[in-house]
Parts: sequence; C-alpha cells; structure tokens
Amino acid sequence: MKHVTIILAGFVSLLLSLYLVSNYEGVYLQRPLWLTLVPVMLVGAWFSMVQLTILADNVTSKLAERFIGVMVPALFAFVLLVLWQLTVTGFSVPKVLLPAPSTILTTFVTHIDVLSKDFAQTWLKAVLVGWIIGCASGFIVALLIDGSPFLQKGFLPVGNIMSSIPIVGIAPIMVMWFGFDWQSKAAVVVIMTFFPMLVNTLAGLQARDSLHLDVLQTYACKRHQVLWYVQLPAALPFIFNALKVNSTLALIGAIVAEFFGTPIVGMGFRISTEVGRMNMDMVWATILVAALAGSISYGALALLESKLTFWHPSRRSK
Amino acid sequence: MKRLTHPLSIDSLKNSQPAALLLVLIALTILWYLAAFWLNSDLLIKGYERRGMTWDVSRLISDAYSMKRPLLPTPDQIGYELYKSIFETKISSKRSLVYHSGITLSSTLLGFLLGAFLGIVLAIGIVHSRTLERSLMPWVITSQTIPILAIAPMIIVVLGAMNFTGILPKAIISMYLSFFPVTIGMVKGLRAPDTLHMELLATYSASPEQTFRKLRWPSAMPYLFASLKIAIAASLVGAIVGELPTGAQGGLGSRLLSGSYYGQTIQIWSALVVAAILGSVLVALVGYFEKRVNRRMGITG
Amino acid sequence: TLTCSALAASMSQAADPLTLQLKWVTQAQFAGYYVALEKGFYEDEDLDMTIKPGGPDIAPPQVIAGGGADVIVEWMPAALASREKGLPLVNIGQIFNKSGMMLTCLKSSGIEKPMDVKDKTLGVWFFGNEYPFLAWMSKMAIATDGSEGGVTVLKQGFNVDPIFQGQADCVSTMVYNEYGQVLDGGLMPSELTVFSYQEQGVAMLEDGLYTTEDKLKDSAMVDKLARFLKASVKGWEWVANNPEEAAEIVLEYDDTGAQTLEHQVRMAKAVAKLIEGNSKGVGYLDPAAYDRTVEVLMSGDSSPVITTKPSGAWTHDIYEKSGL
Amino acid sequence: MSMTADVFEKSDVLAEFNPPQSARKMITIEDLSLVFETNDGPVNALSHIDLAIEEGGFVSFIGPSGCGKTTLLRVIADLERPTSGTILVDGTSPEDARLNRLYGYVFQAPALFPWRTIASNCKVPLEIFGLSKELQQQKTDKYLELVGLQDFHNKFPWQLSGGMQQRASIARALSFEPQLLLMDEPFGALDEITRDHLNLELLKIWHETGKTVVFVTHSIPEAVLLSTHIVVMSPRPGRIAKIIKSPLAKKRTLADRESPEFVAVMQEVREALANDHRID
Amino acid sequence: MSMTADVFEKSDVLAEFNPPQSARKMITIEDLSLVFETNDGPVNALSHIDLAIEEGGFVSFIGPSGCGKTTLLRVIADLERPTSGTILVDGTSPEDARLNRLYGYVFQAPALFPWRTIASNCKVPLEIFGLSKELQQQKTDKYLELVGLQDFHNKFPWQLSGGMQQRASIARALSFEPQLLLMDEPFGALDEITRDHLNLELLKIWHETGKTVVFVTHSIPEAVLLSTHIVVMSPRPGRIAKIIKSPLAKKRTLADRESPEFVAVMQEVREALANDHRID
Ligand SMILES: Nc1ncnc2c1ncn2[C@@H]1O[C@H](COP(=O)(O)OP(=O)(O)OP(=O)(O)O)[C@@H](O)[C@H]1O
Ligand SMILES: Nc1ncnc2c1ncn2[C@@H]1O[C@H](COP(=O)(O)OP(=O)(O)OP(=O)(O)O)[C@@H](O)[C@H]1O
Ligand SMILES: [Mg+2]
Ligand SMILES: [Mg+2]
Repeated sequence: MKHVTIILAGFVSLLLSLYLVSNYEGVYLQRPLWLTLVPVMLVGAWFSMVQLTILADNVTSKLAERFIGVMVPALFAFVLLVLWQLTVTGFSVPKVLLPAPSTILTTFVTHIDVLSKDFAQTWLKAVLVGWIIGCASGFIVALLIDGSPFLQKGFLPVGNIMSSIPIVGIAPIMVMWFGFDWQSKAAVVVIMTFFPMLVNTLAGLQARDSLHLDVLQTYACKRHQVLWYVQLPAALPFIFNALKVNSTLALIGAIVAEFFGTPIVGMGFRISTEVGRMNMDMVWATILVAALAGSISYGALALLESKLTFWHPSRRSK
Repeated sequence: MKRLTHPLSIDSLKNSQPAALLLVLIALTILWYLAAFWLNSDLLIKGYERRGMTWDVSRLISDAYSMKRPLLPTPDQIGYELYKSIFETKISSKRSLVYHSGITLSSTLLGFLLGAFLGIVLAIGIVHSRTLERSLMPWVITSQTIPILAIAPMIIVVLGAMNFTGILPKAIISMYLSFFPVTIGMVKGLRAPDTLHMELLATYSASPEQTFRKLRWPSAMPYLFASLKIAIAASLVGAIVGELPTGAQGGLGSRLLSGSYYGQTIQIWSALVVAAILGSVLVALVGYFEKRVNRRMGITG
Repeated sequence: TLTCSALAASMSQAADPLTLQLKWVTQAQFAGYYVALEKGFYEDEDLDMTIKPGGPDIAPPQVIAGGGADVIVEWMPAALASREKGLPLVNIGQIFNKSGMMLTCLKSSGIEKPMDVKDKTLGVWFFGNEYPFLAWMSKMAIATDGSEGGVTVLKQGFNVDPIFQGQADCVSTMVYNEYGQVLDGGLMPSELTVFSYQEQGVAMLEDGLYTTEDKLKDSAMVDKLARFLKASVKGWEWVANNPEEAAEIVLEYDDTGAQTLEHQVRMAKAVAKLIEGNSKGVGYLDPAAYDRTVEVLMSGDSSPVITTKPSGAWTHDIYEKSGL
Repeated sequence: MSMTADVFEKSDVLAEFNPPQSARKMITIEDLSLVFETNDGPVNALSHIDLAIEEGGFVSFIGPSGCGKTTLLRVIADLERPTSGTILVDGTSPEDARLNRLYGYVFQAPALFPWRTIASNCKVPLEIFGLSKELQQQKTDKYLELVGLQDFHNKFPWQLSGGMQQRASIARALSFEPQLLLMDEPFGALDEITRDHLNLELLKIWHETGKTVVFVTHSIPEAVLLSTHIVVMSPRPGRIAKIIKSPLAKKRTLADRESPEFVAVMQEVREALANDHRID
Repeated sequence: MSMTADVFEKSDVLAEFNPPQSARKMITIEDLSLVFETNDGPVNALSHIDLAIEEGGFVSFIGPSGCGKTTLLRVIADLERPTSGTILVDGTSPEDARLNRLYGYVFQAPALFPWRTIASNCKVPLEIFGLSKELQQQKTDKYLELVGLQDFHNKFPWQLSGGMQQRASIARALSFEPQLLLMDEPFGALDEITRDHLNLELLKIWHETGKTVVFVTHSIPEAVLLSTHIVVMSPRPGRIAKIIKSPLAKKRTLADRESPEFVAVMQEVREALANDHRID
C-alpha cells in the first residue's frame, strides 16, 4: 500500500496549494515559507504520477487501467494549471496579458454558443475538409512517385519547393482566389498537410523488408499488389505519424488563414478580434476549444493506429 | 526489388533527372501563364465594364500579363522582381531579398536546432519513463493544437519585456513548431527496434543508455530523418510567422506582410518563391545528411 | 532600430532611456516620432529613445503591460477597453485630432448615401478598429449579422483587394493609406462613394499617446514623458511643414525595405491634415472629443465596448508640464 | 574437374527413371558467373556454372556454407541478375518464367508478413493469382494440414516457433501448386521426425505431379533420399565441384536409407564435399 | 582444411566425467509452466517442467518443432516469465543472472544489426561490457576466425549467406566468454563439415573452460555427440518426455559416432522422440 500513501500525499500537497491560491490571493508569494510549499507540491505531484503509472501498468482490470491512465495526464495538467493560477494571481499579472485559468473556464462556459459556432466554421468545415483532401493527395502523390522514377525525378524537387511555401504567405493568396469563406482556409490546410503526408508515406513505402519484396516478386506481382501486400502495411506506422502531425497542423493552418480575412465567425477570427479588444479570457477560451478538438482528434487517430498496427514491434514490445 | 522500381528503364531519356525536371517545369510554366491570364482577365474585364470602356482580346492579353498589381503575377514578372532584388541590389541593403532571407534563415536554423534537440530529448524521456509517457505525451500533443499565431505575439511581448529581441523570439516560435514532428517521429523510431534485437541486448543486461546508443538510436534513423525534413520546413514557417507580429524588423515574413499590406502581389510572390527555395534547400540539406548517414550504416540506394 | 538604439545608448550614457511602442509597422503614420529621433529632438531633451514598430498582432497595451514599453501609440477605444480589463492606461497627449478612417464604396454597387449599404457586403477591420463601424451601424439601426435588410460583414485583411475582386462592395480605408491604394488600383474618385466616420459623427480618437497610471506616480517618469511629448510634437510640426523629407526619414527606418517613397509622401501629407485643427495645438486632448468617443463606445446596443464610464483615463498634466 | 553440363543425357540405369517427356530441359545454365560489388571489394559468388536440369527432375544443391547455393537459386528465380553467362528457365528468360508464375520459392528465412495470420499468409499468392475464395480456403486448409499447422490458422507469425514459421512458409509455396519448386533449406529448422514426414510428402507430391524441384540442403541423407541428381558445390569462387546422379528408383521410402546404393551415394557425396572443403 | 577430427590429444576413460564440483546446480527448475495468451485463446507452451542442470554440464533439448524448447531456453534467459513454478539460475533468479551477465545466448535467428559490419556486430557485447579496444579487437579476431569468417570482418550482414550470418552470431555469443552458454539451434543452417568442425570447437571450449552449455538441436547425432544429458521434450503442452544421461566420456571425438554406446544412445533418443510424436 506504499503507493496509495504516496498518491494521497501528492493529492494533499496539491489541495494545500489550492487552498493557498483561493484564500491568500496575491500575498502568499511574499512569504518565503509558503513559497517553499510550491516545490513541495511539485515533488509530491510527481511522486503521485509515478506511483499512478506503476499502478496503471500492474492493474488487471482494463477499465481501471483506462481510468488511471487518464488520471496521470489529468494530474499533470492540474499541476500546470495550479502553477499558472499561482503565478497569475500571485504576481498580479494584468488580465490583458494572461488571464487566470479560472477566468478562462468561466468564459468558456458562458460563451459556449459563440465558441461552438466558431468551432463549426473552422473545424467542421475548413479543417476537416482540408485535412482529408491534403492527406489524401499527399498519399496519392507519394504512391505515384514511389512507383515511377520518372515522376520522382521530375516532381519531387518541384513538389518540395511548392510545399516549402509558408502558410502565412499563401493564406492571403488563397483568400484572393477562394474567397473569404471556409474554402480558402481549407485550401491552406490542404497545402499545409500535403508535404508531411508525402514525406512520411514515401519513407514508409521504402521501409519495407527486402525479403518480403522478394517473396512477392516470385509471384510476379503487379505494382499495386506489392503496394497492397507489403508496402502499405509496412508504411502504416509512418502514415499514421503524418495523419497525427497533420491533425494538429491543419488546425493551426486554418486559424492562421483566418487572420487574413474571414466572415465574422471562426476561431481565428475570434482570437485576433478579441486580442484587439483585450478580451484575453475569450482568446484563451478559444485556444481551449482548439486544444480540446486537437487532442480528441489526435486521440482518435492514435486509437485507430493501435488497432491497425498491432503487429509492429513498437507495439508488441510493450 | 531493383527491377520492381525500374519499369521505365528501357528509355534512358525518361530516366534522366534534368529531362524529367525540365519537362515538369515547362508544363508548370504553361499552366501558370494560363492561370494568370484566367485570373487576371476576370479582374480586368470587371474594371473595363465598370468604366464602360471598350476592349478587345489583344488588349486584354497584354494587360493581363503586365498588371501592376495582378491577382496572379506571371513567372517573368516574378523573375524580374527576383532579379532586381537579388542581383541588382547590394546584399546588405534592406531591399535585397538575400538580406531578408538571411534574417529568416538565421532564426529558422536556430529554431530548428533547438526544436530538434528538444524533440529528441522529449522522445528519449517518453520512451524511457512510463510516467513521462503517460503524463507528458498528451500535453505535447495538446501544445500543438494551440494556434501559434495566437500566442506568437505574447511570446514576443514577454521575451521583449525580458529584453530578448532579434532572432531569439522568432527562433522560439520555430522551435515550438519544429519540436513536435521530431518528438512524435522519434518516439515511434526509438520503439522501432526488432524485438529480437532488444532481447539480445537484454541478454547482455545492457544499460538503458547502452541500449539507446547501440540499438534504439540506429534503428530510429529513418524516422528521425523523415521528421527532421518536416521539422525544418515547419521551422521556416515558424520563423516567418514570428516575423509577422514584429512585422517591421525585416525577414521574408515582413516582406510578405508588407506586400500583403500594400497589395503588392509581385512582392508577395517573389518573397514566396524565395521562401520556397529556401525551404527546399533546407529539406535537401537534411536529405543529404540522411544519405551520408545511410551510407555509413551500409544502406545503399 | 535595435542597432540604432544600442548605438545611441553607448554614445550618450547620461541620457534617460524611454521606449515607445507604435501601433503598426514603420510608416509615415508615425513620421513625427521618427523625425524627432532623426533630427535629434529627443536627444535635445536628453532622452535616449527606442521606437518599437508594431505589426498586425502586436497589441501595444499588452506590450506596456508586459513591461516592454514606457509609452504607446494607441487608439482611444482599445485604450479604454484595456482600462476596463484592469490595465489602467492614461492618455497623456492626443496627436491625431481627426479620424482618418472611412468606408469606401463602389458607386457601381448602387451606394450613394449611408442607408444604401443595406444588403451589401462590407469589409471591416477588426482587432479593435471595428468600433466606429459598429457604432455607425447601430446608429442607423442596421443589423450586422448578414440578415435581411442588414449588412454582411467580412473581416478585411491588410489590404483593399476585396473591392477589386468583387468580394465586397465597400472596404475600410484610412485616408492616409488604403484610400490611396484604391486609387492606385485604378478606381477613380468619381467611381467611389466615401463615408468618413468623422463626418458620420461616430469618429473616435485615433493615434494618441498612453502610459499606465503607476508610471504617472513616478515624478521622474512624468518629467521624462513631458520631455518626450514636447520633442514628439516638435517632430510632428516638422512633418507638417516638410512631408516629403519626413517620408524619406521614415523610409530610412523601414527595415522591410518594402515601402515606396511615393506612397510615404502621400501618407505624410494626409497625416499632416489629421493633426491639424486642434484648439491648443498638437498633443492636447480635447475633453469634448474624449466625451464623444466614450459616448459612442458605450452606445453599442448588443455589446458595448465599455460598460462603465471611465474616470481618470486622461490627464493634461504631461501636456502642461511639457510647456507646449 | 569435368563440368559435365548435361546431367540427364545418358541416364539409363532405371526403367522408371527418365520418362519420355524428361528430355525437355527445365533449366539450362551456361558459363554463368555472378560478382557482388561490396564496399569491401567484389565477391565472386558464382563462377562459370554450367548446369542443365530436366523437367521432372529433383536436383539438390549441397555445399559448404557460403558457397553460392542461395545465390544460384536466386538467379534461377530472377531475384539476382548474373554478371555473365546465359540462363534459360522453361525455355525462356528467368524474368519471363517469373512473370509466368512458373515457380514457387521457399526462402531460407520464413519471410512471413507479421500483419497477417498464418492462414492469411498462405493465401497471399492465391489472392494474387486471383483464385476464388473457396479455392483459397481449400488449398490453405490442405497445405497447412500437410505441414501440421491445422490448429494454427489464426495465429500471427510471431506467435509461432521457428520451425512452425518455416513450415508455414513451405505451405505458402506449395499452396498454388507451381510447376517448378525452388526450395532453400526448407527443412533446416525441423526435427528429424517432422523432417522425415515432410520429405515423404514432398516426394509424393513430386512423384504424383511431375514437378521439377530444385532443393538446397545441408543434410547428405536428405539430398540422397530425395534427389535424382545431387550438385555438390564448392566455395570461393562458388562453382560446381561434382554432379552425382542417383541410382535410386523414383519411388522411394524411408527404408531405402538402409540400402547399400543409398549408403554408397552418401559416401560419394561426402567425399566430394570433403575434397574441396574450406570453411567460409 | 584437414578434417582429422581428433581435437583432443587422448580420448580418455569415463572417470573424467562427473568431476567433483559438478554437484553444484547451475539451473534448477521446479514445476514450471508457461501459458501464452493469444487472440486465439491460450497456448500451453510449457507444462510442469522439472529439471536440474549441474555446473559444467552440457545439456541438449531435443523435440518436435513447436514443443517449447525455445520457450524454455528463454525462460532460463529471463526473456519470458513463467506463469507458475520456480526457477533458479546460478542460485539466483534468472533476472539477477541476466543482470550479472552470466550467460551468452545464441538465438534461433541470427539477429545481427544490419547497420553494423560483422566485426562490429561481434563487438557489441564487448563494447557494452566495457572491454578495451585492443581486447575487443583480439576477441573478435579470435572468434571470427574460429567460425571461419576471418575474411568477412568488413561485410554487412545482408552480404552474407544464411549460414555465415548464423556463424557470426555464434562468434558474438562466444566472444565475451560467458559462464553459461544458451544456444538455440546454433548449427541448424550449416553444412555437415562446418557443423562437425564447430561441434568440435564447442566441445573443446566446453572442456577447457568448464562452462555450462544448454543447447537446442534437431540433430540426434549432434545431441548425442555433445551432451552429458539429453532432454527429450514433447508438445502440446510442452513437457519433458525423458532425460537421457550419456554414458560417453567427456572427451569426445567424431570417431565416437561409430561406437556402439553412441549408436545405443541415438537409438534411445530416437525412440523417446517417436514415442510421443505429433506434428505441430
Ligand atoms: N509470443 C508467443 N505468443 C504465443 N504463442 C507463442 C509465442 N511464442 C511461442 N509460442 C507458442 O509456444 C509453443 C512453443 O514454441 P517454441 O518456440 O518454444 O517451440 P520450439 O520447441 O522452439 O520449436 P522449433 O523447434 O520449431 O523452434 C508453440 O506452440 C508456439 O506457437
Ligand atoms: N547481397 C550480397 N552482397 C554481397 N555479397 C553477397 C550477397 N549475397 C551473398 N553474398 C556472398 O555470396 C556468397 C554466396 O552466398 P550464398 O548466400 O549464395 O551462400 P549459400 O551457399 O546459400 O550459404 P548458406 O548455406 O550459408 O546459406 C557469400 O560469400 C556471400 O557473402
Ligand atoms: Mg543460403
Ligand atoms: Mg525454437
């Protein structure tokens, strides 16, 4: 029962710091004795996390493991938030610079209608459509290029150049071409997500075992069969890498693109407008939405990946 | 295996890199001119009609290819602008694109180095500590969902208040964008070793550090280079994003911004072209190191 | 600017350092400060000035809150909004007497008078610059949510392209900048209908100088600011008399190398008109204009920018101390 | 040494051996050499090989480790290109033979796909050749049973022992019933009894279907038991030291191993091997 | 190379067998079972194994493919955890034995690092154990020569034949001269002569250094030639069918294979194997 004690100790130290935050706003940092409680809290929280991890790895029930598995990052986030709150309130950081987490949360809840409209505009339209088209085209181009040395030699350098074009540069042009609505944002996302997919898929397609290729060659396989039977399975881990990296890149791209002209809805619009209005709490609430959406889509992809690449050494060794 | 990827080897011309590249470039140029005409003429016709002017096709064509602020400038307009701002201007001049590329490049490289380093360190931590994996990994991912342009000004303000100006704030934004692909790729790569190889080292009771040096690191190489290529491109984007808020301090980003601000499409496009060239040179550079490392590891072709 | 100020610092050890954060990139909109720097007016006042240019996402109040500047150039609405958010900004001198912002519309879209904008698409700047527009619409009782009989609002980028590409019927312009771009783009003044917010009675005070309350409690700082205001105003007066040379000076300080002389000269001339007409000269905040701004800001029906009447948001102390 | 290229021409001892159609050559190799270029200088893997294999023959390659057996098999399978010399497989180039899906190849390592179950691994060639689903299932069942893996259909390769993986890969090569079987130490990782069993099964298949088999092995008794001809190779550079024709009848049983002919052939092979043996 | 197989000066009497110190147990296994959980239900890989191996013993595991030999070896090496039962290696847990670098393991597959040359592959354990550069070079030279790869120092693994790769992996396991050798079919891919040579070398090393060897093989003659004890295993669930103690002297020559004791032991093993054989 050693770890339970340690976990409890960690929680107690966290609660203590919370108590300080809520009751001695602004003054406690001037008292050195209380200040030392902060590292105590950090160490306590760390031990809690270590013990929770061990617990999660040894627990037999799947449900319990899931639960504890969520607890650890939650605890980590909680510590960060407490530190954030401590700093903001303790040092009286102006609200126009950095609002406290509690303020952000309140704003999030009270403005949920505006935020959900923005989310629909930016994520459901621009990000999703752009991500799908961008990943699909990167993937297809990788397939074409991998199969044909001619295309590889002709297109790879050009493709490289075109995909090194920074988003911030293309965003205004896309607005020019595709208008103010989400289509131009989706176009930016397409261009942003294309390259990571291309590079990763190519690397993956080339990561096949040469013995496996020999096997297929003895069957006089067509190229598409080689792809299907060996290259694609071997490339899956790489492809998922790209899908995951892209799921975050896409959101950034769409939001950045909205800085260059939009209808008056959308997460990027909200951020830049509210910064101008000094409503930093609203800005951070939007960031919170972005973080939630990004994390959830990433998590979903990771889940799918573990289902599809169960055979890969990186999964089997665990 | 070799023959599988050489279905076209009969035709030697088709296999020559310059020929292939040239063909693609010519095709693209033609497409570009067509697109420029299509986009620009639309604009022109609107203008003609608004003013009730009479116009014919030859006038339209010559106007479409010589607009001062076209919707899509033609390659020759961009080429001329590039020539002017690269060769006809002193490198140290603020009107030289070389000067601005230099500014962007320095923060890109600094950010890339910091990002690659941070990314690798995080990956090592995550691979070796279950606690770090469980606690840190989700937040590494979440960090990337925060739109960089939203926090870039804050970073610059905060660092500026701490008297860090110049390339460091921009490099930090580059780092923020570039560490992520490295972390994700390396976590995967460091876990990629063959089970049998891991067991072999277990029989030697090799320390984690030895396992890392002798097995994990070499097997992560393909993943490392794939992510470094993405990271360096992301780093360039970060440097340029970082140049927007500090828009007046030079760099390709500020050229883009001021071009956009004053509607100077030709200026935007030439900055874009330079950025793209810079990006692909950087990616090619990573590719060059990849080849060298591969050769040392006995992987040919 | 970095190297300039560093150099200046090493040359005159004794001079008092002071940092100014601009609202936007280096251009003739801020010619007065650059002239004062270039011509040594600040040096004469024993000031070691650093001028930080802004950009699209630099909010000067954030910079001053973070300690990155001593004084900022900001518009009144943003300054008052920050004040309500707990950053006590105080106007210490008003530079622009008139608003330069206006809505530029195409006659071909059938817009001749204000009410004609109904059912049209309008490009508007946000980032704190949208208040005059919203106030104007609310004054005319036109909805801004794109509904029937209202207007469709686009967040306009940094240029006036939407009017050329037919994406908007009207775009926001500054008289000293974008309006010129509209003309450059091939539109004749005769093809355009221009609504100046100044004339529509919804104008707000634009470029002014702001600092925080705590800085004003420090008498040494007050003294520095007074000297700063004096030198800046001297710079502005110089600009009004020599717009062409002022433009050249601005160009010197532009690190992007993207500005053109022609453009900056035009801007300098237009800006010179905006600083004119103040009863007590450049730098004096007219309380009546302030009251009008506050009134407009509080009038927004659905979401007013500020909810309570601010107090102590301006002071004439610095102006008086500067001996202008 | 005389490089009697034509190993089948004057085969006369046994009536059952040398059926009429066997005059046709399945594989003809003339003056074939192969050099690998490595970072460390060239390696002469094969040097001046002459060999002819008749249709319906069962030819074993035997020789010290590293003498070029695998390389020669790979040349026949069009997995390596010879540096010089000519080779015909079924009257065409190895490439055409491969494209015609003439042969099945059992690699020295199992080479199973980790992302597929055993049964699904076996189906790979069948899917590629476009067999119907029922036929696929039928063949897979048949050959997995033959190699004794009937209970392991749904396991993944890494859940099998080394020998079981090798058997799965044999089943995969047999499943599409190719005309020519190229087998690289297929039974190397198997115990004696399993090996005997599979030897008999292979003989039965060979005998019933008239396939041509080219077989690499390290076991002298196995080579003698199975083959019509035993090709003894020797290393550095890899070449053919001797070709030994088996006097055994085509129908063989395990009991043949006790026969004096059998022992005599074994002795002959052993001597040929020892003659020129170097370890490398 | 001369194949006069007698590596020991004199073939001695039985007295030398069973030296006094051999009372000490190197490995003690009691009622050990291991179940693999798979997508397809549990697999009983080992069931109720009891076994004791004395220090200085040479014990072979023999049994049909898939009977659990590799699994048992992996349990000894602490690469698998038993589901139940106890096991002691050198008086400690397998984990401590592994952490003490007590044993060298030769895997069933070569498991060489593709990015390292052969010599550099051999040096991996030596680098890990922190030997000086000269010592590393010396050991590598010695053992690569022993397995006949002296000319292949600078080749990469994929430039070697299957048998050569396996020999490289043997050299790697021998190079750091561990107390206990765990070898999983080390000579499976080798020709008879190379195999005989390496058998003798292994016997010599064993004899000279008093190592304990646990050895998996499919070759009955090899098992009998090398071992002091032969453990015959049988499958589903994997268990020990019989343990046969060899009456042969500790010093052995290839010629012993002709002796009547040898043939008798071979027969005993063969019977034990056939007794309970099923293919899977
Ligand atoms: N990782 C695993 N997961 C599931 N089952 C396994 C795993 N490893 C081995 N097995 C099963 O355990 C049994 C014993 O396997 P093991 O590898 O020990 O056999 P073996 O005696 O070494 O056979 P061989 O002589 O063919 O190498 C087999 O039925 C095999 O399918
Ligand atoms: N890809 C390659 N590159 C360079 N050398 C090679 C390559 N493949 C094989 N060799 C060399 O060619 C020679 C013959 O190899 P091969 O694999 O044909 O031997 P083998 O007779 O099959 O041996 P074994 O019985 O050990 O499998 C060896 O010396 C080997 O080092
Ligand atoms: Mg071989
Ligand atoms: Mg085994």
